[in-house]
Amino acid sequence: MEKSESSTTLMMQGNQACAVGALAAGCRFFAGYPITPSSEIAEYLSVQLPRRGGKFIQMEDEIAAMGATIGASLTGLKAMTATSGPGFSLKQENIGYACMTEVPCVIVNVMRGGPSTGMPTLPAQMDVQQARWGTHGDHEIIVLTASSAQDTYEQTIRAFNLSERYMTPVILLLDEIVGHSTEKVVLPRQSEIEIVNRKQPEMPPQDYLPYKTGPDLIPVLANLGSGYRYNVTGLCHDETGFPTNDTRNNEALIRRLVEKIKAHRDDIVRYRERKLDDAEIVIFAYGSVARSAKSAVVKCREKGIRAGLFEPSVIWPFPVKEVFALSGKVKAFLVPEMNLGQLAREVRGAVEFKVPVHQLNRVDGNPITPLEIVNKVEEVI
Amino acid sequence: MEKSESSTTLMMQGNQACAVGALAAGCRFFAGYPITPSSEIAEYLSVQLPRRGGKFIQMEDEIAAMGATIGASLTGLKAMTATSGPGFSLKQENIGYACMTEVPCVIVNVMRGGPSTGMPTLPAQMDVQQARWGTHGDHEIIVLTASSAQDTYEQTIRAFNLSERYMTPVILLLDEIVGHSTEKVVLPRQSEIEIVNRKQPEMPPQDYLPYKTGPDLIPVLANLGSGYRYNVTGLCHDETGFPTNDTRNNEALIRRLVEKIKAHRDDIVRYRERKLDDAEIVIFAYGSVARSAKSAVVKCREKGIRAGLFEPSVIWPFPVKEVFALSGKVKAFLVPEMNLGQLAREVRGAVEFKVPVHQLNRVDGNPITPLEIVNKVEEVI
Amino acid sequence: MFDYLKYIREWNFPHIWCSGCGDGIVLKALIRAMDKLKVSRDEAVMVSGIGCSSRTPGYIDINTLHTTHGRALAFATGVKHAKPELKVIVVTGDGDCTAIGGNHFIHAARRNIDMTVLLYNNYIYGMTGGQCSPTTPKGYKASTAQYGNIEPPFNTSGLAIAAGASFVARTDVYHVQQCEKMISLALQRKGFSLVEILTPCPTAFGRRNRMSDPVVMMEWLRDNAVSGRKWENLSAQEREGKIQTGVLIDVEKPEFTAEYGKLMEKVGVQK
Amino acid sequence: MFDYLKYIREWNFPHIWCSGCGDGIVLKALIRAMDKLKVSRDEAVMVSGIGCSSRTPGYIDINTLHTTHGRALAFATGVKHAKPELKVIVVTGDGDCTAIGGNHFIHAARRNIDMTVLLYNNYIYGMTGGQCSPTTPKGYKASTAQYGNIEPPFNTSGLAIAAGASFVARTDVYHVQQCEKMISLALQRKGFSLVEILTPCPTAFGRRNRMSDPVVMMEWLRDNAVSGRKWENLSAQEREGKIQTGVLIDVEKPEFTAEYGKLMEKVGVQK
Amino acid sequence: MDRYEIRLSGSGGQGLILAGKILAEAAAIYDGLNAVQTQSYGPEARGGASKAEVVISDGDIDYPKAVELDLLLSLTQESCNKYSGDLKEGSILIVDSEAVKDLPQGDYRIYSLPISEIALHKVGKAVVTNIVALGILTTICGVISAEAVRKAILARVPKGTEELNMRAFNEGCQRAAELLSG
Amino acid sequence: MDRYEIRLSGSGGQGLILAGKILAEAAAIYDGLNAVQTQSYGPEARGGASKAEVVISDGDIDYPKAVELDLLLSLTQESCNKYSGDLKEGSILIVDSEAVKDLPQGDYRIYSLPISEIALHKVGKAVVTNIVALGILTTICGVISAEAVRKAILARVPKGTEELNMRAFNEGCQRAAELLSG
Amino acid sequence: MTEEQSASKEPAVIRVKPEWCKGCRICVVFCPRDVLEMENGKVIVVRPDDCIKCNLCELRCPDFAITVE
Amino acid sequence: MTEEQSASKEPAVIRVKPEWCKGCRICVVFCPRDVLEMENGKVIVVRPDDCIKCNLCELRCPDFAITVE
Ligand SMILES: Cc1ncc(C[n+]2csc(CCOP(=O)(O)OP(=O)(O)O)c2C)c(N)n1
Ligand SMILES: Cc1ncc(C[n+]2csc(CCOP(=O)(O)OP(=O)(O)O)c2C)c(N)n1
Ligand code: SF4
Ligand code: SF4
Ligand code: SF4
Ligand code: SF4
Ligand code: SF4
Ligand code: SF4
Ligand SMILES: [Mg+2]
Ligand SMILES: [Mg+2]
Repeated sequence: MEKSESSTTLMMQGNQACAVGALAAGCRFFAGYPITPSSEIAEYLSVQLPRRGGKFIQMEDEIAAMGATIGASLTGLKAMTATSGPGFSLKQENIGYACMTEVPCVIVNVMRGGPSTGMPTLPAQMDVQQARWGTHGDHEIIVLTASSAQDTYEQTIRAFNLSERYMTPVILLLDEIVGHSTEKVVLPRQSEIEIVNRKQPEMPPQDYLPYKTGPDLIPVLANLGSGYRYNVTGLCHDETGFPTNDTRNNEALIRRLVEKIKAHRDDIVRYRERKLDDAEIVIFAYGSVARSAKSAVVKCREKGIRAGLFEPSVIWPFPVKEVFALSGKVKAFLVPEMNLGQLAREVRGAVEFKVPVHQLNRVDGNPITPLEIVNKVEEVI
Repeated sequence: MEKSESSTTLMMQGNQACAVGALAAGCRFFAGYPITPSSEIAEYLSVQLPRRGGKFIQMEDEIAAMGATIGASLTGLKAMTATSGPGFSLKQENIGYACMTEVPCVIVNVMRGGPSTGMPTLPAQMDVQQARWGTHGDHEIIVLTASSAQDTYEQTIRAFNLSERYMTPVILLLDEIVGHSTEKVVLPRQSEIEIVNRKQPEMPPQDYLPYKTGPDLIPVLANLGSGYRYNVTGLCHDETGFPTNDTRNNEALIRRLVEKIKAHRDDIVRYRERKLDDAEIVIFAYGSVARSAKSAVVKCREKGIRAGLFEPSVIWPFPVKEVFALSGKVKAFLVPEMNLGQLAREVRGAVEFKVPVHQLNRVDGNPITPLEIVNKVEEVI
Repeated sequence: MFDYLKYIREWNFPHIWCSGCGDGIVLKALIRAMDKLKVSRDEAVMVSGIGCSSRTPGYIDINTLHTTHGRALAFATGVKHAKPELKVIVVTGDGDCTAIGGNHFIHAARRNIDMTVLLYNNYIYGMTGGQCSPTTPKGYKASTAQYGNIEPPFNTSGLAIAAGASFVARTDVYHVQQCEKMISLALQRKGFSLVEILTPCPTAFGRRNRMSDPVVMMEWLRDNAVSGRKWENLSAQEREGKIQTGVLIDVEKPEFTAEYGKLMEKVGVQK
Repeated sequence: MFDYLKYIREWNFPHIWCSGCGDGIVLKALIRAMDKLKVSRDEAVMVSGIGCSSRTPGYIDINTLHTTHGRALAFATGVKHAKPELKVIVVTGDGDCTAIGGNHFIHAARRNIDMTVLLYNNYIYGMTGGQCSPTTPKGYKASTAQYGNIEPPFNTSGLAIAAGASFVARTDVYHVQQCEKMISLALQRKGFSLVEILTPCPTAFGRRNRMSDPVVMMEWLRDNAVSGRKWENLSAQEREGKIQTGVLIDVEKPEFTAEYGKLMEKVGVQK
Repeated sequence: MDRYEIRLSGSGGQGLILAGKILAEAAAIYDGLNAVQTQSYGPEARGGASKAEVVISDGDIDYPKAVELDLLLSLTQESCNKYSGDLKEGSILIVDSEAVKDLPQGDYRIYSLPISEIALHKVGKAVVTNIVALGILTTICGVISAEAVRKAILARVPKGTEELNMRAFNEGCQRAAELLSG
Repeated sequence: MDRYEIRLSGSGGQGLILAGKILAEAAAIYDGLNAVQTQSYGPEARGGASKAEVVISDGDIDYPKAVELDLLLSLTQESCNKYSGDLKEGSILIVDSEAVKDLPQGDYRIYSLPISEIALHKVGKAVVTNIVALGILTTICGVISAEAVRKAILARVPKGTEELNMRAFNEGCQRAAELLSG
Repeated sequence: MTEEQSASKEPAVIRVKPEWCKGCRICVVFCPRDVLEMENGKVIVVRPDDCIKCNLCELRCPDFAITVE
Repeated sequence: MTEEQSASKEPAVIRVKPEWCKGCRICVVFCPRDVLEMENGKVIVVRPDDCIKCNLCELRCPDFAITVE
């Protein structure tokens, strides 16, 4: 539907908006394994992809789904997978492989309550640190989030764009509320959507070095079958793509993988703010909690409390600089989260303990209401 | 050999010391899947366990190894598994299950370079944050580390003890250098070793509630087959062990899982110090790097620099209080790590940014030498 | 009348299964079989994964272990190896056992470790709302195969035999006495014994395949599950679309925990 | 003389395999088969997991993908599904394919997705120094089975057949012409085609089992791998300890990417 | 209208999720308001949900779940008991008179109609109970236009059932109108 | 003795890891010193290592790897080229004269003996090359007692090969002694 | 195995637990003697005397909701 | 398939790449005409005239180290 050349307004579930956004971004491959509350993404794409010449496959498990996603991406298709906590845990080894081999792809995790099987149908934001640290070995990763169906649509497109630009897996963290709420989404014309496609080599094949990068630190990987024959490996490798035991090279490789994201953090980091200009207290909130926080800001203002909202749409790299900048201006932060303070610890670090960072945490599978936030603001201010 | 009733001195590899420590602690079950640089642990136990009436099994993969370890532990055997980065990633889902169901077991990760297959035979400390955050869902976990074969022997015993006491999986992080260095280990008499065995219910079966805890927040799980029939599930459950959708209960459960460890952090946290009394700079180091740091302290002192060493043997819960206590007394911290600063960020948080925390990082698979540490100390002091 | 009450966890009833779901029928057959064989409830351990069928442990009053999706056999292997005197019963779904759990399935069969596996084959992922499973027949619909499934299904029992299982039977919940008998035989065998039980999921499978009425699904089983002698007398053409039930293999092979026991004897257990 | 040089990545030679390791023999057979079939190097993709055998991609000058342990078939499925015009060749070890990768193995076979799988069966985990694998014969020694392995091995080819593979052959590196022929046949089949290749690992398997001399392992293959007609003429007793080689199954079945192609046609691809 | 919260409750299989989606779509797409529809799931998302919520507003809808209900529809006694406590002052409770015999007490108006009865005997099919309910609800609450709901129904129901569903909706509207005017 | 660093180098299969372990055990268990033995592995631990290190000290050994070698044993030209640069001033280099023809230059004493030759022809088995080397090394470096090394050898080698190994060790000791005195 | 098994002489006592009955109709449809019927979504016993105590309703009820004595 | 295949009239040119030869002896032992031998851990061609160009040494060398023309 996003193919028609005028913007359209439709009602859709967050999960569907994710799938529609993926198609708009150019996603033509999806490999998944069903899990609540993400399955609708797969279900929708299983219907739509074959109609668009794209490929859908339900794999035997999440590990396989991640592997197939990476394999497909190497042929040049934009590829995605979607899951929830338990499956996200299983994908970690291969997510690390995608980081190491610099294969773009998008991994959606619609978060539910954990640990373990936990609360399969109830929302949570408990996988936020896992998204950063879940795979073994030092690495850096881009993680986005969204708070509404519209936002999900947009962030999904952005996830693909960042992935293609920086040649790296990008994780999109939704929560069950966002994934399962049906609301209006305005789909722009396809021609109005900014689309990034990975670069392809321009030199003759014999001069091509897949992992040689310019100052942007980003490699150019040729699509499999395009005449550039090279090697991809999860072992430490040099510019040629072949494994090496040269330790100096290995240090350079791992540092480049990290730097490639850190160096571009200004291009990557995004957030939305509301009434931060004169705020005495900043509510730092993301995902569905940001919705409650928006209401809470309005209600606080009605009560004469100068509250503001900082809503990151990129969680990792963490917006350290932007949050720090606020620390001189405000009296306190409040971080309401459907976990026990996973990003509160980052906010605290970002403001270098200069202002108090309060927490409001729920881990019972219930959403945090605007009222709860207002009450907490009143309590701490 | 640790069975003979006098202390013995033997040369052993760190990995062997781990296996020997496990046997001394009462480990009678091991399920594993080979991976460098941890395989010697499995190999040694495959020989020793059948001789001690214990059970060894090589499973089809790491996920299965983790599952079998938990299953075995539920029968009452002390159980262990060992792996390295890629396998550690794969075990994450089931580690979360052990957290949720409160099944004691020990998971050893002999760290090598990553991400992905990375540097299979070279040391690293890159899985330190993963050990904390690797599984989905909010949880808390105990993670130990060791810096020599002797230390490995002792920390392995402690890992089992903490696991049995707190009814929780315990992770032991070694690095390839510690795992593969052969050195002297003094084995005390078996009777001198402190051994903790999990409690068993004392009430009649009909009164037994597996997940009802006293003020210590620790449940008593009956061994399977002992006449107490109960249910174990990774879903949120109540005191009876059956799944429930009661959100208040679920909040209480998840908070208890976290509090059970936090509340006992003073009993859990351990560290060794060297010359901290008058230190102007604290080197915070663990694993094989702590060995270099020890030399570095001596060398710094020779140069007139008042350096001291803080060597945590428990990484998680992080020794926040102890590190914070130093922040008033010293000029700076230096955290040398074979990663890009994974615990430096914790030290920084612990001292609340009050003193500078410097880093010295290597990710090339080479150890950090004493000289490098000394040079860095001179540079930053 | 059989007294189920003493075997079930009455306080958890009515169970969560949908109206007409066959899972309860299997549970009852299992209970009767255990009762007749006088299996000690204290020594019986049920291990399941995740799925509708895998919720069975909540309802039977023995030692019960509801683990992670696909991993029941791995946990069960740990339980049995650690304490061979326990009677281990694994309850798993077609997705749990043959999709995500496929590897543990073939390896447990290969090892021939002593346990009875009840594989509830309802041709679908019931719990998550009706996605394709590796047993969904070609052409049938599922929420991830809305144009009809293009993948061929496993012959799950055949796979278990090829992997090394020593006892394999197939049955269904319409033929409920056969179902009980197959479970009973499996419980008596020493080794990896699999009972694949065809069972209706009207909600997630039936609904999309013109069988949302549980009765229709039962009729389908009545008409298509063919056992023993009858099956042998069918021509290849007649077999088309029909499913063979009954004992498919029953051989003696060395069992894993017994072999390990021999090893311990050989090396001599030191105190 | 065959000119291997134009197919190999000469700069990575000599390869890392031990003296007498059979992996190089298979690589050469593959190269000859590809050459004779005129497989385009630009369109050929080799996907491997982790293991000694899985290091093959470093040495052959086609598109190569060295993935994670056990997952080669999952990655390969993504590659093939995404771009069916590519010729996908999977190189995997007995551990990689049948231990950690067992699930992907049976599912790729079930789907009958078009790829040629070369399973280097050396009965051991070579790369990690000689631990048991699911194909280590009972009684043989490994670093995790120092008293002799107590588990029965898989009949890997049989398992692939039961899972649905349309072409399965077994061969060995002593019978090197047969090896090349089996690979060549597999490359020509449309569907999941497996070639299980018995190959010596003198270092990790031979050393512990009185066959550290590569020559002795080759002799063992010469004497025990029996193909075609010869096998059929053996009595059950004579077959004891011997291994059947040659084509084990070769049938036509719908192939996955072709079926998906039909689905796309049916639903009508919109621009 | 600042925020109007509706909860549709009953047992799985009564088509309440679809009703919720239609209501939300009517408000958001055809009436130009904003609307968010949410639902709650069974154990792992399997069965039908027993409750669907729609929040409607002419401004942004931040918090998507219902907290203080403006309108509750209950097709079973159980759901009525469970949720009537969430009704705010001056709100509306619509119940199926055949199923809900035991009416709760509170500061809200109660409309009791034989909803499934109407579907089965007046319209002729039990499956349209949800659409009958929609007609009643639309008429009573007055927040969404009947025209919008009609369009939304036509856009959502299976081809070939349009007429049946229109009859069901109209029947619901009419019965509610009678009740209101009666 | 503060810290004495030994590196044994050659190609896989020459038994240098075992030699390293024996050396370390001799020092630590039988001579009452401290010792740490480390080694480096092939691709994923498969083949034999090409280098083993032993650090010996009468105090604690913190850093376990060799940085500045006191003694290097090289059984191949390649390993000699690769590692001789790590030798510190006044240190010792022992090479197999048959394999290492191209001797490096530096501030260290070089002892060149036909080690594998001695093993094969004097002792009669190529497999004891490592033990011959141990005899030579023990005699030349003087840090560990020959008695301790003998005990450690006997504790580590397979039953039935004790005599052979003792002969190899003694032969190594003798040849080194001759060289030193010669 | 035949569906109709030996019936004893005693009249059948068929007990239904309506709280657990989910109304699937399996017992009703496959009763060889049409003993049972549905009412308001629950099973009821309408012709107890026809019951041959074959027990199939009990064996096949997924909900532990009907027993025959 | 027979191990000894048709030999052409031209004398065989057997080339060894000693840098790649790992001395496994496979070519030596399984040469049907004893053409090859080991020296210092590498293969050498000692009786080239006996070679029947069956190519088996080339086919079986794991190290791409010997060719026959
Ligand atoms: C790791 C993981 N992946 C996915 C899921 C979601 N999930 C739960 S049950 C299930 C499938 C259930 O199907 P089956 O095993 O056939 O059982 P049934 O419900 O049909 O009885 C899935 C995919 C999960 N819980 N964990
Ligand atoms: C997840 C994971 N687990 C374990 C390993 C360690 N590992 C590397 S190769 C290998 C087995 C190799 O055996 P096989 O597949 O038979 O290949 P071979 O070396 O014998 O050719 C193992 C266990 C790994 N790299 N990753
Ligand atoms: S969804 Fe299917 S399998 Fe699950 S309880 Fe309902 S009918 Fe049974
Ligand atoms: S260890 Fe075995 S499989 Fe690996 S290269 Fe050596 S001989 Fe080959
Ligand atoms: S026992 Fe049940 S099924 Fe059999 S006749 Fe009586 S009522 Fe019918
Ligand atoms: S079979 Fe059981 S649940 Fe179904 S209608 Fe009969 S009594 Fe009720
Ligand atoms: S080709 Fe090779 S194997 Fe054959 S005879 Fe000549 S040297 Fe021998
Ligand atoms: S087969 Fe090859 S590697 Fe082996 S000895 Fe002959 S030439 Fe050398
Ligand atoms: Mg199922
Ligand atoms: Mg192998």
